[in-house]
Amino acid sequence: MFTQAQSPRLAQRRARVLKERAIEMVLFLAALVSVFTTVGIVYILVKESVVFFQQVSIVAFLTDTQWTPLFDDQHFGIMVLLSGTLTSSVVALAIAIPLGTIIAIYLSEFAPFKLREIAKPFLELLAGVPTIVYGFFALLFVTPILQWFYPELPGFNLLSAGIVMGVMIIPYVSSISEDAMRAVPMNLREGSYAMGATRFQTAVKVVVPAAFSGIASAYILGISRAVGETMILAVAAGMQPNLTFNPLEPAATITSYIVQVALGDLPHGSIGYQTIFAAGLTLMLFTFACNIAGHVLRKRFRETY
Amino acid sequence: MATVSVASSVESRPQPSAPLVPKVKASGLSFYYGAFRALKELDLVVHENCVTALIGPSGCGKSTFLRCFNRMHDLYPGNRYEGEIRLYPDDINLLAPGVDPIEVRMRLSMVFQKPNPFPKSIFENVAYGLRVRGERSGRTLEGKVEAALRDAALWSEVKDRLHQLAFNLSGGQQQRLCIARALATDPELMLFDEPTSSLDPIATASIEELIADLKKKVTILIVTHNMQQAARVSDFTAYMYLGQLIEFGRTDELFIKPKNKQTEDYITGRFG
Amino acid sequence: MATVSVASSVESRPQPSAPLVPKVKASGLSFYYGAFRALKELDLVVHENCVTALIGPSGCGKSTFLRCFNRMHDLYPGNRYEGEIRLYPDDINLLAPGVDPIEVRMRLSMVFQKPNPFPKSIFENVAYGLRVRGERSGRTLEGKVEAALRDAALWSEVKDRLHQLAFNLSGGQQQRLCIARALATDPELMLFDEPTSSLDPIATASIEELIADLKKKVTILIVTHNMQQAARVSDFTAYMYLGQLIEFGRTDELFIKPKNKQTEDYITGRFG
Amino acid sequence: AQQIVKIDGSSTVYPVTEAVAEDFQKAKKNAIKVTVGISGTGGGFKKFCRGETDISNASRPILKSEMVECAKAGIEYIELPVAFDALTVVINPKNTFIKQLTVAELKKIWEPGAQNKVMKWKDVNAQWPDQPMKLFGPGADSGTFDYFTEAVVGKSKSSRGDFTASEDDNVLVQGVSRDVNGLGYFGYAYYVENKDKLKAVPIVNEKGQAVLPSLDAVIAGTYTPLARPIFIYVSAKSLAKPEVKEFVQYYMTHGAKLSKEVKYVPLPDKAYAVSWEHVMKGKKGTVFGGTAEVGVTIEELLKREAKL
Amino acid sequence: MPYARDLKSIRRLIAAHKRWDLVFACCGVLALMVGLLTFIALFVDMAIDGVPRLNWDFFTNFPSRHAAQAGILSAWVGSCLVMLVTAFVAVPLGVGAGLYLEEYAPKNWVTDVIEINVTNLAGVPSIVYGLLALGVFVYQFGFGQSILSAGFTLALLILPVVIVATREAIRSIPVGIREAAYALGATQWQVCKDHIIPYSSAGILTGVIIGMARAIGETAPVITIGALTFIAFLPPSPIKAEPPFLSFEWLTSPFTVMPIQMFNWTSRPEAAFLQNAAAAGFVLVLLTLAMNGFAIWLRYRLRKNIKW
Ligand SMILES: Nc1ncnc2c1ncn2[C@@H]1O[C@H](COP(=O)(O)OP(=O)(O)OP(=O)(O)O)[C@@H](O)[C@H]1O
Ligand SMILES: Nc1ncnc2c1ncn2[C@@H]1O[C@H](COP(=O)(O)OP(=O)(O)OP(=O)(O)O)[C@@H](O)[C@H]1O
Ligand SMILES: [Mg+2]
Ligand SMILES: [Mg+2]
Repeated sequence: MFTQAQSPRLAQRRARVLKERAIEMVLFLAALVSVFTTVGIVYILVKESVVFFQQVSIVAFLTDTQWTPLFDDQHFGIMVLLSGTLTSSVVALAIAIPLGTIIAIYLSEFAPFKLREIAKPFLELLAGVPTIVYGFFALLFVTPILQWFYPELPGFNLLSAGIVMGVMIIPYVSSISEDAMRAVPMNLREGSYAMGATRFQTAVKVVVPAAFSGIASAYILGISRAVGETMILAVAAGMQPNLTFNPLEPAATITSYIVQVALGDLPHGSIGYQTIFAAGLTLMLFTFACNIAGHVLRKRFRETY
Repeated sequence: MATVSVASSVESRPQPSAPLVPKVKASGLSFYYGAFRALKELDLVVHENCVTALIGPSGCGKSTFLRCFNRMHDLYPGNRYEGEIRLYPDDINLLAPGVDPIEVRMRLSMVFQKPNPFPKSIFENVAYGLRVRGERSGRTLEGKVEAALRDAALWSEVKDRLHQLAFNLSGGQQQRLCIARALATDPELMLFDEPTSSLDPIATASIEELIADLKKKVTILIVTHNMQQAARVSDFTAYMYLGQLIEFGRTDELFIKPKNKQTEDYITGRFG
Repeated sequence: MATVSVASSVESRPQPSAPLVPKVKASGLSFYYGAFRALKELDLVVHENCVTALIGPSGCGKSTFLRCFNRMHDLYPGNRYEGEIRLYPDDINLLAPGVDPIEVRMRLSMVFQKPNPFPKSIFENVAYGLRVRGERSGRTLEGKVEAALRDAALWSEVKDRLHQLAFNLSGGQQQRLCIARALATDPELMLFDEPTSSLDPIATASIEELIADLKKKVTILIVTHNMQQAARVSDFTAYMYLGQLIEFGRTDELFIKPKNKQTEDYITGRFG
Repeated sequence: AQQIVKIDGSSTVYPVTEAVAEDFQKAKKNAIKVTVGISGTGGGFKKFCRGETDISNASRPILKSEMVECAKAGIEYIELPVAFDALTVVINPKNTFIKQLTVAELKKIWEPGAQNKVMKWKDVNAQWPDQPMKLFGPGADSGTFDYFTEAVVGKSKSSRGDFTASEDDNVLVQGVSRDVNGLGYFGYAYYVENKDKLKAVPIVNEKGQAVLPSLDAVIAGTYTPLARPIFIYVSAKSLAKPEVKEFVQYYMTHGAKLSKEVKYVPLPDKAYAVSWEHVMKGKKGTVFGGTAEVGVTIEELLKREAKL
Repeated sequence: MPYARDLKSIRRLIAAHKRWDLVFACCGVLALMVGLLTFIALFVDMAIDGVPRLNWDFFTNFPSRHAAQAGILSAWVGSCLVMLVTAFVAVPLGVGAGLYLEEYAPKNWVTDVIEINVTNLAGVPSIVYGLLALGVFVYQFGFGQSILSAGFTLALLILPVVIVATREAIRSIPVGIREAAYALGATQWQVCKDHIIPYSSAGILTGVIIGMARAIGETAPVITIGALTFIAFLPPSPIKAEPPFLSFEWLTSPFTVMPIQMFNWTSRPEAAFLQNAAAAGFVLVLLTLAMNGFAIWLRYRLRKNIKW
């Protein structure tokens, strides 16, 4: 009697397996979209950059100290833009990482439950404000305040852009770090408290080390955000290609250069147009390196509670 | 006949001999998780240098009770104590609002159900409590860590890898490490919450032995769901049910002649 | 004397009377979590309309063994079976690569340690297995759901709130709901993995009663860490230790006269 | 189905075209839709020469390379001057030592060789103070930048690179108004709107007169060489579409009024009439020959247009 | 008995330690204040400038050269339509990808690559997405500078956010539920469809909303693909009176979005436009606030309702 039942059952099963396979395939394709996106980005950037690097040697690109691709006297020293990007990022991170970490520790270990529930989403709003709004905020609000303390400060400078950027990045750092700290099992904390430790001791000596890998990824994301931020810098940092590591000066960054040119929409094929892809590629490689470093770090310090 | 299960281990044990001095005494202790009353007017005396076991079916409030002693419940909002727990010889009420929970925890230490070593080296794990108490001298630390590890019967196994991560130890070793960590600070009372429930029989046996040894130095209150274990290691046993202390007495008496019908039902496995 | 703990419940039970017909038979069953061999060459026969209990200390592989029957391990990567489990009367090897695990699960159902109702209504919870089997007709569904709930002794308690969320039930009710859910699909074999370990004594008693009733309809394999429970509910008991089947036999025989020293040690509470 | 006039190009011409577009749509009761984008003169021509837009805003005449590109795609165009813009050199109101600037001085400040050399005011003129200059200017992608470099340095796109550049002239206004040592240049309209925050510098023309930018000065032809015409280029193909033609007609009839309204210097009425005639007659091409020229006055422009 | 019994020194020690607790708690509150005060300063600053401009007309008027008449109708409609496309693309893709990675993906290098890739994409600067979109959507696929291009671009931009949120939400479903469903004989897809997706939907929705709140304020990539600035009409309506009632013409329509409109206004010479910009910014921030607020509420409800 079992054999009788078998053949319709078998057919049913084949149909089911087929359907399952098809669905899996569709979902797999959805997951692949992210890979296609990366491939697309790399393809676009590399395609145009290749043409660019046929005309500009990589050595010159990396060592020249001037960046004037749109001028009569053309120079293509990416270091100039990179210095602006790095300086503004360092300023931003100098704000975001300490403040973000302190906030994360405070919210996860110190704050009363209610405050945490309110403060965290409120902070996340900071990440939701359009960056162009921040740009004008930096230019029209923060810079004058800074000038009040330090009158020599030029109207456009990396400092105020960096500070505002830092504030914008705080929630990325604090939110993810806080999640990581909250994921530290309560029994670790209880272990520490049971030894007579205070909150601060528990937080710093037990919770932070245990959540290290999560905190590291928060930092990495913060770095990528800082490096990739565009509009704040375009508005408030003064797009001046200036090889400087002094945050008190105006400077152009890779991203602000890209929007500037993108706004101008130089003719396709001109070397000026291709510079944005070379610059974009540099940026992409930089963030990519950061993320890989973060991935390795996370693998190495993977929590094993 | 394999049926004489619990009594066999009780009968063969030596009786506590020294005169009994109370170490802690809970009286009229109730505890509330928010509106839920998890403990109902408990009274219990724990005698110095004795092992007192708390048994009872799951959810009866054993852990809740144990955690009152070192004010673990203070860590979470909405919890409320009623009644008192007095610590002797000082005769202070551990639950009094004026008493700092940190101070309480510095005197009473706790070992948890699941081993919870810190993500640090073995050495640092044991030294943690000392550092928290302000000990800086490397010499002293080393000495105390070694002594604690020896007391926890772990020294020989880890002496060559004190600076490796504690996570690399086996479950039983981790649990002994946690005991060493608690021991290092010379606690007056040690609280164990089902310390062997996540361990294999061999590790369990080693921990039980350890507890038997430790009671010479320190008073012990232990929660267990394993009646055989309670019978093996404890001098006194308290049986709890639904947040109430149903029966308390010498372990041998309680297991062989429980006064209470509920206790008897539980011990004979009629439920739980 | 409260010491005759296990045997008392065994002796009073009626013996399985009907002739024994094998329902499933594991032979040479080994199981690997990646490189870790959790089960070592097990052989076991489960007889039709009997309750077979698996006992053993924590970590001995009871759950692992149970989960082999309905191929639960297929859900996770890196797991590997060796040997076979034959299902009768068809005499197919459940573990054969050509056998679809979904088909296996449609014939064998499982109840877990912690009640795990879906966050759906009570009705939908019980109906889910039927819906998965393609049942559309509301009439049929209602009938079957009611029957299953009755069999699980839950009908009277929930019949007025079939469309409320299952989460609102108490733990014991939830567990009976999970049993009803499993019953609704008319399984040939039911697997229980410590179904009462998270329940209070009263809920436990009701589940045990239920199991005793159910065996008229369905074959049952149950994992428990509670020897008394095994003694109360099962016809056959298998004692496992470290991934091996140490002893298997009629429950009365195994508890009163274990053949194996290890089994005896475990049953008498010398460890575990 | 939809009647859309697509316009893109210079941000300098944008305000004029936008004003025309707005009024035109209202006049047509929204039956015809007009879109105006900003992607710079160069960018505008790129799209124009691909046939993506009907009209291109340009703050400079079309260049050779762009003519080639358009020719390749078979796009023919009609060049229509729509107004004049006076590039205005501005300084901070607190700056007291600059009374006027000659082209030579501007060149000294802005030429590429000045980079890292002419960093302080006294490097330009020994009598000026020993203070660092802070320079502001439009992005190197803009027609304003091209024109200014051509007019001052003598070569298009030839400029020092170490100045604060922005596509957004308000950002430049902010920069100069906040910095005592600031100097910048941009379109006249931005100066007019920010007179209270900025000071315009009179520019010495060939005749040696120091002239402040103003409507009159531009019309009189004395504000040289920083006055420049701005244009729209209409695709000949698109002119076949009635909506485009209507739009251009509207532009030519109302251009004067509207460009004045948005603070540009309107051409004389005659000029718009001539332009409309060109459209009607389909006179294609440019009167500039694909090179950038500076100092073309209204009068000259009219003469050239007439000859086309 | 050095540590435990010397009560006095213990108390002193605890007091010293607790001082650190206090210091740190103050630092924490201060740090929080920095964040919150910045936000409040920003918000108030914008409100002061912008709120007087907020009236009904501001939402129902098209942009205009007269600051007082200018409104954000085309901008907010554009933003809404772009968001619609973004949601339609990002949700299925993101949920599909998250589902695949959590429920289906075998442990192999392909999965690893996808996973690293998703984290990496989360860190890619938005401007780079703009470049991708310009090359791929605008020119390669020929979508042009349309709502479709913008929607796709922003969808890719928020895809990592949606994927991560989906995975988080799925991960919070206990294995017990999954196993229960499998044990009843459900296939993988049935488990996903009947359990995983419904139970994680609130979490997914939260992620989607947060992603959208980010996308709606994005300027750089939309500028790169060339959103228009002056557009005084609405895209064709998606709903028609006659069958088939739905029209997709709007997908290819030119568009502008809120941040672009704001960007445009900030670069106008007239100060009155800066107020418009502030008003538009205020609306934008309110919008993101509302979206985030909704997400928070959702998360809160989710936590309250389903307690595993
Ligand atoms: N954080 C909490 N909030 C509310 N109720 C709680 C909490 N923790 C425990 N309970 C409840 O308090 C009662 C006692 O719990 P407790 O954990 O003390 O039991 P237990 O005897 O230790 O059980 P087990 O043997 O399972 O560990 C139980 O009913 C439990 O549901
Ligand atoms: N997913 C897994 N991967 C690797 N090892 C596992 C896994 N699950 C269980 N094990 C190991 O397999 C062995 C048997 O585990 P199992 O859960 O079957 O024990 P058990 O008898 O059910 O114990 P308990 O009474 O605690 O439920 C244990 O050593 C356990 O550590
Ligand atoms: Mg407990
Ligand atoms: Mg198990």
